[in-house]
Amino acid sequence: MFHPLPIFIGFRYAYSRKSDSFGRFVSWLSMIGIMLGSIGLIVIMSVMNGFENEMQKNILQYLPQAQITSDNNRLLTSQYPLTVIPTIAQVDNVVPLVTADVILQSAKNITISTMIGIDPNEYDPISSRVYGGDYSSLQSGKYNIILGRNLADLLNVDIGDTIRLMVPEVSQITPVGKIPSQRIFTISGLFSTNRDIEQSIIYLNIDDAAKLMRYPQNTITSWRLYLNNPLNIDSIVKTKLPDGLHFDDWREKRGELFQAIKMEKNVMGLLISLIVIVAAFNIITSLSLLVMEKQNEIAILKTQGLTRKGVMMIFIIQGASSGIIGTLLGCLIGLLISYNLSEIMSTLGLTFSGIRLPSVVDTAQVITVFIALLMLSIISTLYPAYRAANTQPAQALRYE
Amino acid sequence: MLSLFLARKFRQGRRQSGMLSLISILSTLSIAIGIAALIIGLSAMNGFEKELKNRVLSVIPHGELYSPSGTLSNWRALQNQIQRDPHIVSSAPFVSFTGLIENASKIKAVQVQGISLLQETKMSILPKYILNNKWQSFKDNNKQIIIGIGLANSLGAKEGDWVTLLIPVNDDVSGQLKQPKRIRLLIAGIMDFSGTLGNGVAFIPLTDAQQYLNIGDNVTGIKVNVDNIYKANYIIHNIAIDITTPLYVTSWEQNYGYMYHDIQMIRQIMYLAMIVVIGVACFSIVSTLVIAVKDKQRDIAILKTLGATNQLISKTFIFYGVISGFVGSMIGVLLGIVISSQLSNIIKVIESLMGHQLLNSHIYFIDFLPSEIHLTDIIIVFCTAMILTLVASYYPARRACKVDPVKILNGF
Amino acid sequence: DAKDVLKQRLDKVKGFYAEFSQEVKTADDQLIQEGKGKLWVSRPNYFNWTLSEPDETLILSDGNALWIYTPMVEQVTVMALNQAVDNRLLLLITNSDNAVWNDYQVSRKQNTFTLIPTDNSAQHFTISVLPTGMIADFTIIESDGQRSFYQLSHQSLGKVDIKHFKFTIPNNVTVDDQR
Amino acid sequence: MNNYTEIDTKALISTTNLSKSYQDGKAVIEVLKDVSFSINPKSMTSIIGSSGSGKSTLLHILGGLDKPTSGEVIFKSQALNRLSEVQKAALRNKEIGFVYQFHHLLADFSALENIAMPLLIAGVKSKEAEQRAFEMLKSVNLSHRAKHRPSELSGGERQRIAIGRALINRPSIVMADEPTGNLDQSTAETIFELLIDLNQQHGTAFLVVTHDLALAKKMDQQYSMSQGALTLLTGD
Amino acid sequence: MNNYTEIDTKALISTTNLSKSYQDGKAVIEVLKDVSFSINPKSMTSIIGSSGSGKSTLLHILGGLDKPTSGEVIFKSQALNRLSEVQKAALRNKEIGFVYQFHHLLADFSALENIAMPLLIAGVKSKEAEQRAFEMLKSVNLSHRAKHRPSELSGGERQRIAIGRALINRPSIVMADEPTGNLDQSTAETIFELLIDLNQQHGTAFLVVTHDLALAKKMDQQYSMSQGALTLLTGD
Repeated sequence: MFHPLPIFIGFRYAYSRKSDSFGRFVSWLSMIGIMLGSIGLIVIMSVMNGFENEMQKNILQYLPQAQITSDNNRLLTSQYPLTVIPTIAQVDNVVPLVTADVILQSAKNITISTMIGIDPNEYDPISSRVYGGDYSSLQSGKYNIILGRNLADLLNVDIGDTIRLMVPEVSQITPVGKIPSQRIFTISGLFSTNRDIEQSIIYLNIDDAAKLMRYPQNTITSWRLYLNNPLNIDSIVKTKLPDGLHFDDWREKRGELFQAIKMEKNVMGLLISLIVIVAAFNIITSLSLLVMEKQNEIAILKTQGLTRKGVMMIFIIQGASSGIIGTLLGCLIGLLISYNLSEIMSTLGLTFSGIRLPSVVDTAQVITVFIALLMLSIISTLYPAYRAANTQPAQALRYE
Repeated sequence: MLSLFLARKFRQGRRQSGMLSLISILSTLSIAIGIAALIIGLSAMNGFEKELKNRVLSVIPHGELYSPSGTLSNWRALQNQIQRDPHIVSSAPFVSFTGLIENASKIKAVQVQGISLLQETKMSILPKYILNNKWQSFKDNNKQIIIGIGLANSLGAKEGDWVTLLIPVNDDVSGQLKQPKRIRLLIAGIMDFSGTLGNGVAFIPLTDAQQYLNIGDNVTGIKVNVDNIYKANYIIHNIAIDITTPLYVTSWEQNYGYMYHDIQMIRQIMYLAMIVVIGVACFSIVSTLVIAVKDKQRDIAILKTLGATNQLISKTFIFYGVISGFVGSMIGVLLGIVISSQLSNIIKVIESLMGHQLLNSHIYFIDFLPSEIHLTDIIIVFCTAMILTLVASYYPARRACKVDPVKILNGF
Repeated sequence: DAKDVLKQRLDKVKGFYAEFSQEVKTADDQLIQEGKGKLWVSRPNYFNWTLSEPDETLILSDGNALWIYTPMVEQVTVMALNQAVDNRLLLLITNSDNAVWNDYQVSRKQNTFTLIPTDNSAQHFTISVLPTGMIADFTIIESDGQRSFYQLSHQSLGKVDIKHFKFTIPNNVTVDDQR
Repeated sequence: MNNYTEIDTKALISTTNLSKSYQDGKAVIEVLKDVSFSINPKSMTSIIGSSGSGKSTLLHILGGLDKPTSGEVIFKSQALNRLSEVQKAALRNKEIGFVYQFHHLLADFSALENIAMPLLIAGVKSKEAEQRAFEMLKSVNLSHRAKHRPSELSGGERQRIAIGRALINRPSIVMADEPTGNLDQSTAETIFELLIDLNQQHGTAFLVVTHDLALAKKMDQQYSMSQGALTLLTGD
Repeated sequence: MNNYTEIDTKALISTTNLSKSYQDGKAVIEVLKDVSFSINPKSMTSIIGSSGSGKSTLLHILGGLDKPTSGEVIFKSQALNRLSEVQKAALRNKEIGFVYQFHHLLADFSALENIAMPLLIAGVKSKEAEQRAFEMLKSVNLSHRAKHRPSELSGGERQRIAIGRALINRPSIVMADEPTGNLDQSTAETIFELLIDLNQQHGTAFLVVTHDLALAKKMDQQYSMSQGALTLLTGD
């Protein structure tokens, strides 16, 4: 016996052994429904986060995430020195960059890639991935080049071989035709990350690259910004820049992939939310059953002066309790599954297009799912509780 | 059937307690939602699979046999030998190399396929996908090339424009890096493809390719189509084994297989999710039915006094549940069919509202949402729902028989 | 006809020296490149094109190979003369009985001659040659409408010393031999 | 308390030492105490007693709806407790009709359908069931009300439909529990006249439980019931 | 039909031309017809009438559980129809106790909890509610049954718990609808004695509706009710 009274009565109805076993079975059903819904939502969300995170780790980490450059895509470091760049939150580091699309031609094959001119004493994430040679071999004037393993296989070249680099956008028109700026480079190292990056970018010394681009003295293509979370690029790209400068960001080249992932996340989320909606309907129906069964008890309580609000509270608590427990359990199980999804998947022998399903839990998302489902389970108890409050005691008592 | 007649009348007469009519609508609705969503989902997956077959598998060869050294000289004899295998539907020689296509300042890497015009129509329905059917005017040594619409857009080129094809000159002897050969070609036709096909593949006549690579009459390899594409890998490997000249073998599964696998995977996930939805929907049928039994308690007692057996009463309430399940399923099926058949236009409307393309043509192999309704899907979904409703109606029907007429009738 | 008149005038000159200024505009008249330098030409196919602005580049034909030296990247590229990218204009100027002439129709307005390729896949040329054989200017028009206009000045006609057509490879310059 | 030892063979229904008690928490409540009596075919029997005296329980036991704690009910020389559930249901369908104080018609069905229900349950084709039901409607002169729902009928009309339903299968006996309890005096009279006619016309026996002494007196046999014990007042 | 025009100020409850009717299908059924009477504090009043004569409906209207179609109920000089839902609930909680023929105890709660419920509803701390409920259990001498559920009690015990519950909040009146209807003679007697003691002990007024003439006679005032009309038999 305890206060507040509605909780005392609500719990007694929901969980007392004596109460009709079928009523409890039905409220168990609605709890299971909500639980399945929340598990589904959380697991799907974390898998999608996992994909996004994997993409970010594998690709965005190496690609220039954001650049600041002028309208004709080149900057005079004297005119726009580092100091002119406003400090922006979430930007870890700013380094000079010379970059362009280049044609690589070997004895065997020809392909295109993106040239990244770097200063070896500055930090670049690729430095830890280079093998068979050394990142510091990219000294100015050496005309060395470091390729991705996959690109090297495609061009059928190895360390020490020479390949020709041509920059189609920088070519000289002469009476003898258009001659693209080109030079022979020797491969001084290879790097291994993932298939996509190994084909998309190659590394040169920044001065060699500038010469290849026929840049005048101390000119660079752009200032390269290292971001600690490239995914929320929107806020960064909005910062005010001195006029004549603008942002280029990774979305130009890789936006589509992330957009596809977001789209898949929404579609899956929609699918799973159907379970939640139907589970909410279930709470309504099972609670209505309970109200129907407790018609006499309600009448008796009303004769003892329990107000309509009191009756409503009893049934809201009772209905919501199965919803809340369902949501709680569901979120817990969902988190459990998401945290060790890969072990579960491998034990079950399931694979998704051959790769291991990554899963990353985003607490903010989990909390929103939790609160949304809580609200939903409470709202779905309102109708039956309202009906309970309106039962006519006189009518119910006469039947008995 | 008396029990059906009783069930129908009981369902119509549920005006008595407002609550009962609302929650029976809710439970019927939840079944409808589950079924409609499943049918739409499955039809979309069928659509994807059909498109994969029509757009991709009917254009790219099911498998390729090519020589490790790069060119095949005795390919005619080889083709005849391959053609004799019962599983091989059709075969054709092909030349394949990576090249760069340059148009003004834009340049894209592309996989160039030299195809024999005569044999191609046997192999694939590529001509069907060439816009304003320019396939007719695609002739040998006419400096012509056919590219995908994705590639055309990224190069800013259109049909009738001239582009430069850069071809690597691999002169094995001197091992020197020759100047890449530049050939100006006329875009003879645009292929209506997206995905890797539309952005990364170009077609030129076989003889032109041989001439550009100056490999004389040699070809890169033989491409084949098999009778059962899902066994392509297996069939082609067998053929390669009993051919004397050493051959490399690839099949469509290497670079498009993952798509097929994903489609099946998503189909299973969708089916599972929707079975859960229908299952939960049946939970609400159970509670609706129990309330209906309680609501009709008096009628049951009366029927018992009139000599109705327990069997009749339980059959009546099983029918009661099955009817609401049936109504829900029919609404779900109709809804599912209507939406699935209009799925592509609905998505187009959504895309115009959202402002960007749902299925990006660079990533997905199609840029529209296909949908194809299979009757088997509908039958399976419908039967699953009916079975689940039957199971859901069993318990309440048993409770209906337990109604003790004595307690109810003399309560007045 | 116009083609013979052009051929006849060009044959008058064994070789010449000139300073040139170059202007390249896109079809929509946007200036994309300009430069100055010196030009030596001598029949049958000697050619020395030294660009001084915007950056130093030398293109030299020693009769059978084409040398392209860009000091900025410390590299010289060597390729066979006939393999050179688009050397039709050079051939037309230096060799009037080369088969390439039949690929072109020539039309004339006073001293300005316009050469249009028969299968109009390659470039068009306009060249103004005085009756003395001295070339005043010439323009190369690409199929996408890009026009590169070369204005010659300080010409001196006659024999040109062979030393202009020899290239000695400076040390620590990489050779990219594409022959 | 008269106690028939030998079984009255020609009786329609006869009971011996019928008693019924049920557990209400700790206490055991005796509703019927050693009731033994018999009803002859075509007879009109009445039982008078206050509410809660066990009248309805007796009726339900005779109709096979309820089981006695001890004692036996013989219906046309068949012992009820030896019949299976299905046989008892068939008995109720063919041999016994029930009429209650509260009309107990099926709210979702029309008057005609209500009357035809016992026939449908017996498996009679709906065509024939409809005709016979319409005949019955005429005999309770309500043929103009065939399509109406019980909610659209007056109390008297509903009771007549209930009676029609009870008789439709030509049962050998109709058990009426306070048939006129809810009706005003005059309608009660007409209903009672109807019962008498139907008894003459179809030869159906009537066992009427009522607290209305006037109606009870008009029956061939009258019993009275109090605290679960049955005593014979008049008639053989 | 006595008709008090002026309102009896010192009366606990008084009603003027109270009537109630409801729609049953086409027919309109009048349950109460112009009922006017009053009950004095600490008085014992009884109403006799057959079942279905509107006794329960009258009780429910007096207790504010049901609304009359016309007429007024004055409870301690407060007109019920002017009270809000919450005030009427408070009135039922503090001023009126209900006892029914069927015990109407909460099956899921123990005897003690059932008795304490009105206190809990009134917001009394659970500790104090438990003590007062235990006191009441003693006064209905069932203290040994505190932990038991209603299903484990006999009919008489359950009725005594129900009465205990009705009195726990020291209401000014207890309305009993056939309190002894389900009980055998002797238990009914003891229950009635209990009502008398509690009336003397706590001064609670009792309005008892019964069809048991013997019990009704022992009250100060007796009324009789038939077809919805109330007539005074004895008492002032």
